[in-house]
Amino acid sequence: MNWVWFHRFGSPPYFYSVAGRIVPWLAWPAALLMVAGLYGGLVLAPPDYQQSDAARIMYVHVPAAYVGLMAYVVMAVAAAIGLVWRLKVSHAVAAACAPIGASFTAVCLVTGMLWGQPMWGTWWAWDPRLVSMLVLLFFFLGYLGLRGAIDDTARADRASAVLAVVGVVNVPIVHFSVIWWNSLHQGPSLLRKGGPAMPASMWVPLVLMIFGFTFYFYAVMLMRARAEVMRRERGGQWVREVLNATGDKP
Amino acid sequence: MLEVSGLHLWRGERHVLKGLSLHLGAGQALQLLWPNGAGKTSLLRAVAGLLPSESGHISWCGLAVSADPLAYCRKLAYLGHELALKGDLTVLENLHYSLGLRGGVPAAQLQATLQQTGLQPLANELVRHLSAGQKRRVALARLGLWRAQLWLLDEPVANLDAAGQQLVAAAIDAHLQAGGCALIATHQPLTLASPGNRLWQQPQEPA
Amino acid sequence: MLEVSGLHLWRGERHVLKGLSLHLGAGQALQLLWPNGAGKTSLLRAVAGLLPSESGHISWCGLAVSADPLAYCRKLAYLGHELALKGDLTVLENLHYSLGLRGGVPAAQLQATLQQTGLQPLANELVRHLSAGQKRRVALARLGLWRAQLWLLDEPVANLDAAGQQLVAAAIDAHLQAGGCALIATHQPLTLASPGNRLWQQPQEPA
Amino acid sequence: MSSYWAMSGYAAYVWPSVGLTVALLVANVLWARQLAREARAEARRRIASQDAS
Amino acid sequence: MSTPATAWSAAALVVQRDLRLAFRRPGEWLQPVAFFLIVTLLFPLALDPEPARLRTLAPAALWVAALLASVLAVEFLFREDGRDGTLEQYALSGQSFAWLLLAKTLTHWLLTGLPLVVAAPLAAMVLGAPAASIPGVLAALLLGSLSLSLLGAVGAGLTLGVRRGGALLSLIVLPLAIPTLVFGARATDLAIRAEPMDGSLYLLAALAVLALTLAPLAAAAAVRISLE
Amino acid sequence: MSTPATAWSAAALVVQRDLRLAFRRPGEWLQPVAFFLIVTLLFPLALDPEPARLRTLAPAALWVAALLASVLAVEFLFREDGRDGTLEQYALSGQSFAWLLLAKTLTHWLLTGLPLVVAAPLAAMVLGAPAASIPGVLAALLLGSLSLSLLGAVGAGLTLGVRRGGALLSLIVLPLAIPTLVFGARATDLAIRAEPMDGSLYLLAALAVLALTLAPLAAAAAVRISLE
Ligand code: HEM
Ligand SMILES: Nc1ncnc2c1ncn2[C@@H]1O[C@H](COP(=O)(O)OP(=O)(O)OP(=O)(O)O)[C@@H](O)[C@H]1O
Ligand SMILES: Nc1ncnc2c1ncn2[C@@H]1O[C@H](COP(=O)(O)OP(=O)(O)OP(=O)(O)O)[C@@H](O)[C@H]1O
Ligand SMILES: [Mg+2]
Ligand SMILES: [Mg+2]
Repeated sequence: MNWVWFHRFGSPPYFYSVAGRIVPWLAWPAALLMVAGLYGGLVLAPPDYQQSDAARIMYVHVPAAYVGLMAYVVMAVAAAIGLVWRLKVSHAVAAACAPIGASFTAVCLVTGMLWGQPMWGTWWAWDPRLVSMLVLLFFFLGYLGLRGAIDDTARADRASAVLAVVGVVNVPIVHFSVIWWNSLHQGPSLLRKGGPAMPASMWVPLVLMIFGFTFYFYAVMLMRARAEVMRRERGGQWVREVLNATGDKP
Repeated sequence: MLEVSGLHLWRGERHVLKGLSLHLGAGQALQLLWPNGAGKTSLLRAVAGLLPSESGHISWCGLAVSADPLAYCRKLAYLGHELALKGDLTVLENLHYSLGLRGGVPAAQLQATLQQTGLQPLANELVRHLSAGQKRRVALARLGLWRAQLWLLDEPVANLDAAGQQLVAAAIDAHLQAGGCALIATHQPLTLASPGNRLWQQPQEPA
Repeated sequence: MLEVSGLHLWRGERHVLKGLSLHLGAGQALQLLWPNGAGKTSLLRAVAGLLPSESGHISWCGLAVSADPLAYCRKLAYLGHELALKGDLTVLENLHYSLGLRGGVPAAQLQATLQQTGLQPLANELVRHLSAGQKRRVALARLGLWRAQLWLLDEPVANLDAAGQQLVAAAIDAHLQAGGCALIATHQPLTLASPGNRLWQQPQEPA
Repeated sequence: MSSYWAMSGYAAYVWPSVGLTVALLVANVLWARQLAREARAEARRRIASQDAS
Repeated sequence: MSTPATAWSAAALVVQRDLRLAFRRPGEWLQPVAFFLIVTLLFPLALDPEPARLRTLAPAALWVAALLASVLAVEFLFREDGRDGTLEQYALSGQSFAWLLLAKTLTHWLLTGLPLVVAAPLAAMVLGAPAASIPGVLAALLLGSLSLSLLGAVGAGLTLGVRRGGALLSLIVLPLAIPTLVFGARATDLAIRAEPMDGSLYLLAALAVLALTLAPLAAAAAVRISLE
Repeated sequence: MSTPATAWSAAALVVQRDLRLAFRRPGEWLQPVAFFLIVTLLFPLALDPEPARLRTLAPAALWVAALLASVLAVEFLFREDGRDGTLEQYALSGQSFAWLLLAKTLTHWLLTGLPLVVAAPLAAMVLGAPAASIPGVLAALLLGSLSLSLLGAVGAGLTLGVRRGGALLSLIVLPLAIPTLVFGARATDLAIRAEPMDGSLYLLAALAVLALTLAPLAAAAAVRISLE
């Protein structure tokens, strides 16, 4: 196993420049995929035979849910790497994941409620899937709160990293809650034995949206992480070089 | 023992220390008499490691303090504007808790110091019930008992009466004689007996 | 104007002031140089009406202060160890709110005072971001703008540099010239130009 | 067309969902760019003042 | 000599100051609402979430949560101003001390009590209260939270100088708050059952008026003692 | 050189020290029980005290009160020892840090969790639970309060160096505590209805064992960080 790339990527200047080069390669595909997915989902896909046009909420609800969960996993993994190898860049990545993940989780919750009202006749139910997703939001908020409450950056990094790692137990609970408990919420319909339980005109836009959201997440996350890395090293020599190289461009 | 070079310090948008350098050997004291807002407190806190500096180098006995911050912390004593005393604990309790951090002191020594600083009759009084100068004296007693090598004192004679000010000067002299060193921010120059005593009037001039 | 007679004061189990009397006429200042814990702060607080006294009489212009406490309060300004400044408000906001309670001041006068105390460049800074001496200066500016007749100052020059200490002395002189009077607790005697300036070394001796 | 926007009666649920999502997507991008700008501006200020002294 | 400020302008200044400070530090007034919401959220989790059963619990859960949130919040009402000398200056300002503390307490209510009222529809829905009952629930909580803040101010004044005041504060305030709790929960119960609730609301209003007149005097006396 | 203490004797020392300290300051461990009792007493006051109705709410009221009391108590678990350097000494003692913190946490549970269990019969009776259900209620609370103390220790470790840590602590601990709350309340409900509750008790026991093995490790990591 070659660990060189790992240590290289852990050095702030290298991360800053490589991430800067990757961002456009993520951002533009993300934009295209999301436009295509939204058009496919909101216009081309046929109304669901049971839920009619309300099912179109799926095209934002499901990708937001997936990306919210993924953001938590990425955050926890980055935090764990930061804890073990004491990589600043890794902590910056974890810190960058949290606000984005929290907003996707919130989107999933709100769109789920907006979907639940017409389908289940209630905004909210005390269902394992719903509650565990709410708990995921609390973990994000707790992470952000803990990070905000500690002034010393290094200590904030490590303390919030422990919380991120502890909270990861919640992720499988969110995902499998519909299987473990009998739930009001829908079971898996996309990734399941025997293929998706819907016609291609419905699942293809959904898949596009999921990929679009994923690319979007990584793009914005890297943007935030770059800013965070620069903020931490603002007096350093490489920052001076980077700024001189980019000139006065904002 | 303490060596600071090329220290730049920012407070918010204010560039407070611009490439400051200083040197303190064993038995030396440096009194900063800079005007209000010139950055005395900021410098002391940076040296104590409480404020991160943008750039510059701080070393102790030739070793960069960032190499082993814990070991360095054990060598220094910082006395700031805030005295870090709990109003709801008695004088003795306050001393006990803050000395415990550094390994504690024998009871006899504690009593001697209390005697010296005039705190004997107040030993079991809540700190909340002390006058401003009496609180300062508690902080002073703690300072002496910490047995640190580097003293960072921020206006140590504020609130103290004439006798108290002499007490501070005597304590610093004894500390220097024992081979310690001290960086002191003050607006009233202390008259020290030690030869290693220097005054620094303006941050622009070199020390 | 201020007349205190036979004042007894207890703090907890401690009999701090034992039958103290003093008189302050218009244009007079009395500097208390008592040692730490002798009861300076307690006396000032008792005169301000913040501490109830066991026995004794305090009168203002011949009238017992207990007769109309509110009117008496409007005549006095108390500056204690705690500065009553909010760290999360700017200098101007702090001044605005504390002056407003007493009727406010014209903007021109506010600017002039800021200029004088060297706070002009810091007017919109949060007080949390000021140095200890700069905070003191804000309190000093407020004191001048309150236009009270009786000043009760508790260690007004603590934390101030030499220029700041002169500022305080000048402010007190101007206040005395305008017919005010001042009771000052301090450990560094202020050199005042006014003839009505007296020092009081020990609480046991009469003023 | 208006029948499309009506979403067979579910417009009040579908469009707020889509709107909220799009708004948050845009806001997150703007927020990240703002952070990057601030970080760079601050670093530039510090370096300039350090060079000046 | 400038003319002294009128009582109203002095109160307005106190209110403005505390509002501005609060906006500089949103954590402080978001905390009680967050606590209120979390506690109400715990109830459905602890019961099995059968709507009818939840609904019977709703008044008690709402009011106990509101009471606890307000007791936790009021701990900070005078704490900082006492420590940094502001209360001293208020006492010496030549204005009525009780009046200034009343202004302070009402601002505190605006910042911590009113958000509870605003969050209450959400909490009530979580607990399964029907939408039609929300106005009644809000009215009861509006009056009740006002009384709770005022009573809390007395307790906060009494425990101002006390070591580890939190526990003592709840022991002092909770008994004082029992009438408000009882009538408030009854009013809420009636609202949820869609029965007429005027009587209870009048009682709550009477309690609020009583608190409004007496609590500032008691609080002023209490704060003065701890300033000594 | 003295021989190093065995793990057991070191833990015994920690437990003894904390017990002795607690007996010097009874206020500290009486406070959570008092809070627990007051909160459960508030419920009958807020509801109209019709026994059947009260009884359906008893599990939720008991468990929410226990959870809040334990979160409020755990705030002080490491506070003072962190401040006066004791934790630092523990970290440098050559014993497993997690093991010493486990001893500390279990002592804390003895002092604040166990009293809740002891007070629970009273609280349960006030809430109208039948006498026959008391053993079941106690068993559930015994296991549950143990988990809550252990989870609280993780939160207390994380917020050790934080200024106004209280609100943050509850935000961190409450999500972690939800499974315990859910299963504990369910077990209590079954006990009150005189139905078999073994399943829920086994689940609670499983949660407690899980917490017992993992929480000390997480707490030790968290405390170490705030000592840095
Ligand atoms: C507040 C309410 C809701 C929340 C918090 C919520 C949460 C979630 C989450 C977290 C997922 C992703 C789980 C995973 O695969 O790991 C998900 C997926 C999904 N949700 Fe929801 N949901 C809510 C309401 C609804 C409603 C009302 C419906 C439709 C009636 C719905 C339909 C779906 C569907 C179809 C999926 C995709 C399942 C799959 O293919 O795996 N959700 N939801
Ligand atoms: N709240 C209190 N309870 C009990 N005793 C007190 C209290 N406050 C002050 N004392 C005691 O009263 C005495 C006088 O205190 P005071 O603060 O007036 O002294 P001071 O002259 O201002 O001293 P300093 O120069 O140190 O400020 C002191 O001995 C102090 O210990
Ligand atoms: N937290 C902060 N944020 C922004 N600026 C600050 C902060 N703390 C201090 N400053 C500014 O930094 C400068 C130096 O402050 P510092 O406290 O070091 O001065 P000082 O020399 O100790 O003054 P004094 O004699 O008044 O105590 C001041 O101009 C002050 O306004
Ligand atoms: Mg200073
Ligand atoms: Mg004094």
